[in-house]
Amino acid sequence: MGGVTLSPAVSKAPAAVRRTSRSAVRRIWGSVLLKRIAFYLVAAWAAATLNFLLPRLMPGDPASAILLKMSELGPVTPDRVQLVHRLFGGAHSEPLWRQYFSYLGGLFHGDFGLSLAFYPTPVSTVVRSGFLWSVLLLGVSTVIAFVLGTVLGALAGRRPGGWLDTVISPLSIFVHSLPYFWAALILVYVFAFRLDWFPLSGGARPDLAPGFDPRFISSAVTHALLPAATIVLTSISGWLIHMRNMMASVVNEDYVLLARAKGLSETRVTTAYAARNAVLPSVSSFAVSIGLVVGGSLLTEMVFNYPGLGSLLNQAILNLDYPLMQALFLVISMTVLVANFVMDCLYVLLDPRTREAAS
Amino acid sequence: MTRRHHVRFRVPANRKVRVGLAVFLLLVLVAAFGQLFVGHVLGQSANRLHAGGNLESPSGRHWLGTTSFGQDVFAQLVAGTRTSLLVGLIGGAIATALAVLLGVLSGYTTGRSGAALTAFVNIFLVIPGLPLLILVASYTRGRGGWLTVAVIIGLTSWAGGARAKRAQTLSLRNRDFVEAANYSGESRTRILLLEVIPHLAPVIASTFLFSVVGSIAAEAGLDFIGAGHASTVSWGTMLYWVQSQGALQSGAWWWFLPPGLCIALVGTAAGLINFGVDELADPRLRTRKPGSAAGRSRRSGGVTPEGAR
Amino acid sequence: MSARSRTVASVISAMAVLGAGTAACTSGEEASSASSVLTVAAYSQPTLQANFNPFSPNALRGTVGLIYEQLFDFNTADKNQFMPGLATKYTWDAGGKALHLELDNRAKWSDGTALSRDDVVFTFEYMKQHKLLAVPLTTVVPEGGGVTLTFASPAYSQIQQIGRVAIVPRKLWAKQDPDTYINRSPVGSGPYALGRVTGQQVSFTARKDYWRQDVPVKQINYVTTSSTNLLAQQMVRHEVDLSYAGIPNIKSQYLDKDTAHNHLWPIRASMKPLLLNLRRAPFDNVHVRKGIALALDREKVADAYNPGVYQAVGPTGLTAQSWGQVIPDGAKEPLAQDRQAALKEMAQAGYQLKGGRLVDAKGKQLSLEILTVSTFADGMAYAQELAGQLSQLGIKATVPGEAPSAYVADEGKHNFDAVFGDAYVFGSNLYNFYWSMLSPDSTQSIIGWDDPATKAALDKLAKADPAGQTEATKGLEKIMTDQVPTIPVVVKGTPYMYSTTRYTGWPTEKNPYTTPDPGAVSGVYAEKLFLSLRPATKG
Amino acid sequence: MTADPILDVAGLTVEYGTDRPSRAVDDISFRLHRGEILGVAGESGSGKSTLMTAVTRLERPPARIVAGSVRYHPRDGEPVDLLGAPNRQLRELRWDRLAVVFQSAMTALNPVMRVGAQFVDVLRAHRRIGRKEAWQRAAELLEMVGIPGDRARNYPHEFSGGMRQRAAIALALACDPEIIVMDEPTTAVDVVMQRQILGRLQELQAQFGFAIVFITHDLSLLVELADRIMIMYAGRVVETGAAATIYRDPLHPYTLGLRDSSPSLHGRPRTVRAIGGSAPDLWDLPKGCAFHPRCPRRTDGCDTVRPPLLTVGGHGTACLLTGPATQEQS
Repeated sequence: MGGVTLSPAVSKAPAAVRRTSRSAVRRIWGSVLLKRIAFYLVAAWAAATLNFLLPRLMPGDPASAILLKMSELGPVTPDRVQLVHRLFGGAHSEPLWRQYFSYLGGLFHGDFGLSLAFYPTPVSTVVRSGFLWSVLLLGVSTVIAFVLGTVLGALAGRRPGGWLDTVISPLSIFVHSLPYFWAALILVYVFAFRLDWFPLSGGARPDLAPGFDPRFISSAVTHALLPAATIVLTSISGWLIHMRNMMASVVNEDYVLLARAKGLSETRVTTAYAARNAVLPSVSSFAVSIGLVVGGSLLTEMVFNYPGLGSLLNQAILNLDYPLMQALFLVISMTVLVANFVMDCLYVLLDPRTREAAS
Repeated sequence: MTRRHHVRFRVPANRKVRVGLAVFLLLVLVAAFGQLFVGHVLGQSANRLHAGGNLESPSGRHWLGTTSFGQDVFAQLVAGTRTSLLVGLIGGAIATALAVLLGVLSGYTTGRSGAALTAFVNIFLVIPGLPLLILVASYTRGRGGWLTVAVIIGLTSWAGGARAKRAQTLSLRNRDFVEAANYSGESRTRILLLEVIPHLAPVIASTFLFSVVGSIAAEAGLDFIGAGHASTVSWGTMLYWVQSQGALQSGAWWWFLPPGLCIALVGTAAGLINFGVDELADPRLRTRKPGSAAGRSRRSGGVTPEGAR
Repeated sequence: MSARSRTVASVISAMAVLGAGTAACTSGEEASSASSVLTVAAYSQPTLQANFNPFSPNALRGTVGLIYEQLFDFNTADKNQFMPGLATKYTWDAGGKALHLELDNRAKWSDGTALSRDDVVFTFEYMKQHKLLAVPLTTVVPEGGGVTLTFASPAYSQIQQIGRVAIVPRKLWAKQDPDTYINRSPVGSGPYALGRVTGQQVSFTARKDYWRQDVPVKQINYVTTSSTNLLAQQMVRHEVDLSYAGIPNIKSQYLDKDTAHNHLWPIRASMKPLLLNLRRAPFDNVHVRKGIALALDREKVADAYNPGVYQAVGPTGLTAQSWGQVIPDGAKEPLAQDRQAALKEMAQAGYQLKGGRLVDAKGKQLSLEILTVSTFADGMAYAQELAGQLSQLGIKATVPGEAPSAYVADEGKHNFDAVFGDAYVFGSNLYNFYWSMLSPDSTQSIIGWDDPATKAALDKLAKADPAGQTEATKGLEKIMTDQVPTIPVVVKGTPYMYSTTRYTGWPTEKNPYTTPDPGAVSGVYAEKLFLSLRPATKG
Repeated sequence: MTADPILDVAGLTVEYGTDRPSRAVDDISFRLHRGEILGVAGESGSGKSTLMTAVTRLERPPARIVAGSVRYHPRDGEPVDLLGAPNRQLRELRWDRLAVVFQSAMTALNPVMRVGAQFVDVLRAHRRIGRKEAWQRAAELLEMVGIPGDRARNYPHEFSGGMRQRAAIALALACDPEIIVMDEPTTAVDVVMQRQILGRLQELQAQFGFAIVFITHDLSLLVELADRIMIMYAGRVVETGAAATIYRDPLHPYTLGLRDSSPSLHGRPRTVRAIGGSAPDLWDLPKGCAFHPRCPRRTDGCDTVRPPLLTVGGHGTACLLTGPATQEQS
């Protein structure tokens, strides 16, 4: 991966220089990467452990939840009650440490046990059914929000107090403060219910089987537009404000001033000097923001009845589905971890100083 | 010394800060005395069902109309202001305290324990907050009222603030005055309390502000999905009913809009204050008011020559 | 190309793909709404997992009724008439200890083979073996054109449960464990075959070779709805033809939007009492219970959420319309709110009114938490109304709402003062109604009522033959009025909402040929309903 | 030194803020000749940095130029007033004719760009040369200030402080400018490095003949380097004259204090005495002579009359007591 940091222009440098700098970069890059990987492995283990502990602090027992469901169908025999308690209550009868190790062991095999809410469907099947929906929705809207927010923030921060800043900054503070679900409700009402431009809910037209079929994909995109718009609308401001402030601060840095003194074009000064530096904190604080966006997108999914992890989480909590909850928490946390890892790598690419710090 | 004097003098002069503070002041007044006014002057109560007709539009009797249960929306909004603000303040205070404690400690402590603390903060940072919050909130089963909710919010939402504190502390740790204190043999606790934390005051204030807003929003989210304390009147529970009663579809904008706008208003006010305070704290962000004569000279202290490699 | 320009390029290409997708979708979306498809809002959860095991509590709706068929049922919406399924008639023998079922010999599995007596015998034995049958079954044998079941004790009262057994083919089920089998490709005898299962919908397609008759509705989609709010919008847009959810303000939100096509018939098949935790003082005191019962204005409670859907009910828990002949005089009408009488009862329990608060000798106010599931808007509304009325009597009544799982757990652990969430189904025979509410053996009886007299009365009713059932019920009714183990408040109405835009021939109050209860998306009720619909004539 | 003017600053006034503006630079005029080194000295807060940003048109939003002109005289053609010049023209003049070296090279170089690339982009903005050629030129320029050419590939953080400072000077030379404005270019480096850099700078100046406006708080340094010196206090010029004259015979009490507050580089050792008090608050300037509250020699009238800058024979001062006007009167 080390080679990525070297632009082709390097080849024009003397051969000796090229050799040393390339291997140095590779070595430095490598050690940064190793450190990061180590951190993320520890974080993953901690998240897995937290995931193990938290649901066990939850009240209620799944057996009674299932029994209530059964009794709605008809009377339940006392024998059956015992059977259900044995089947569903059994998960917590072992000592905690043994549960923990079988839990960790299961994780390595991708085995999360059977879901209670969808008993006897395996949890992995349930999670898989929602994973792609959420990751695509969240991924695409986060990227859009990040890029758009950063660009707008850079434009606004370039001239603090300018007209763009005067309009955009207060507006984005306001939009940023809107509750996700409230914005979602308004969007549904206006664009789906009133104007009928978009479907009301769901992930795709329900009669289409998921797959690489243009009809399904286009339907999925149509269904994703409103939820994505909600996420973009409410999360864009975070990036925007951040970037605006960084930009407003960076445009006063000497190197930006010097770039202007150099008679470079305004675009070059803004992009290569100001924005290029101002974006770094946004990238490094990605972890804080992505957590918020994930939380918001869970609520958004619930409003839109979107078949992703948020809706599954809701179902898992309502049904006291421990195994499903665990798996969902783990998958959500791991996704966030992976996203952060990617951003970390990007940061190292963007900021040459971090490469030195590690050596 | 002159700079400090200037900051104190200019706070109310910044328009953004002024507007933001005015909004907060208004909300605090509403939270404190609103219910008296609603009860004694308007003769309404937040909890009374069928105080008026169902889904009445705003009138002199019901300033913001009624819900589909005939409750007075204005009375609910006022009662909700108190709950939401209290949740915000308590949740925000807990989150900020934890953030300062863990952030400063992890930034200031060196060696293995420092690394462990940092890892701890970073791990909490990557664990998404809302699912965690939902889970823990379900644990309390809506018992204990809004206070429990506030405490849980505080306990689960400190990581972002802690990260900021850590970064600030790291940069302070190497500053002259802290090093001087170190050499003079002052105890670490003393240095932290008397040197580091006072210098973090502006950052702590802004963390608190956003923790308050975050707590209010989190409480609203919890209530909205029914995981909060549903029988307390708060902006969140109002939105829960708004959604479950299909207020929008019934055209009851007077019921749908106020709670959401209130939440947005608090966030906006906090954002404005923060914006303004940022400008005061960092002369480079200043747009309207003069800064020190030369912005750049301010930073000369932060530059330390690095050795050639 | 530098690293950065590569990144830029990939972002641009990603956006281009997205843009193309957006452009493509607008054209494709319209084509779908085939007018012949019937859409039912059948699941109140956002996502589905395939499960067509009729013995699983998580079996998807439609598994029974559309794919597997039951033996028979009784039309509780009308006068409990017999509704044939796979069985055409039943005969009791041996004082209720033997039951002969005559089977419809035309029945065929969807793989073309005949549904035999053998399969019925197998199903009963299978359920017995796996403890799925709440009936004291001893043997089941083929006899004549059907099967004969024998029981350890008279089973008159369990006839509806026996009828609701869904028959499965022996050859496919003999080796399956009902607790773990998912049954993704079911073979049943019902009018529909499984179409496609997506995360948010199950479609059923009509069988061309259905043994009973031509199937008029060619495709039925059972879809998911996670909120009543969304459902209301889907109903108004005629995206859903049939649903049972308690959407708020049904009249303004649904009926008034299209009076020609949108219809509602609230089916009142169950009763909601205010349940007090009899293990806790002072609710173990009958005078406190009577005082509370007298403090309620039941009409107001009934109308607290959706006026016209619920109905106030008398102290026996039974409605005069359906069970008039059973209810003793004086208990037919709902108890009227009577503040003075209520205070008198409270005084007998040692509670005096002081400064608007009902306090005991030590000056402690009578307080009561009505535990409610916070995600059920209707439940919250009713509970709040109840609390409001009790507060007026001087009781400190509050409504803590909690998540469904926590609610169920608290109920199970008897950790509550009062609940107003559970409803008890009348059924075709009152034994199950009272048993599930009052018997300590019932998982649904959460109040802690353990009374020998009630047990004796239940036993008597369980064994009573159809002719003696009215008389046998009276003892239980007397317990209800005198002891007030539960406080009947309302008859729960299930808002059966349907649209006549695509199909007509729905059961109505005037023509209640089947019971369109929530069960109507499954079982004999559903089968009867869907087989009776006719495509609407375009007008 | 020729008497050929290259930059003419007249009545330049810069204010901060709008509601209650403060003047950081108040009616300053001076002329810079080709190949001349003009030193500007003053305490921090005296407005010298603001003057520099205004002259180079790099003033930032709270600062506004409210009056005056900055006329650049090209070798051929009409003089251009930089204050009124359109952006495009200004951009063309920048670096090509007028380059800048900032106080702290630590922050003046873009931290995320290779040092060489920061040469390349300015070279390619003003000269029609290819990328490869530009990189070679960057290496040459770095070598000119004593940095090995292959270090062009490094990032600024991989340079030592002195290297960065030299790189910043090399960068200023990139397009062979006629004027270089330097704002305390050696403050951040140690004395040995400072000597080295200044020595190099003088050599380069001799070689290329550019004019320098050199801003510093260190008067003794200017004496060695500059041809003429301008002393600033509270946004105004309080004394101006030939370097040697100013150092030898300062007229203004402030200049005297400034001179005595810094150690002499050579010549007989002098007691270092700091000026009492601190720089005035620009929002709240003392009436009369802004220096009077700190002035050891203030008399009646100093707190009411603001002395104008009066020049006699190339040496001028703005002081009631010691100015030429006073001398003439007495």
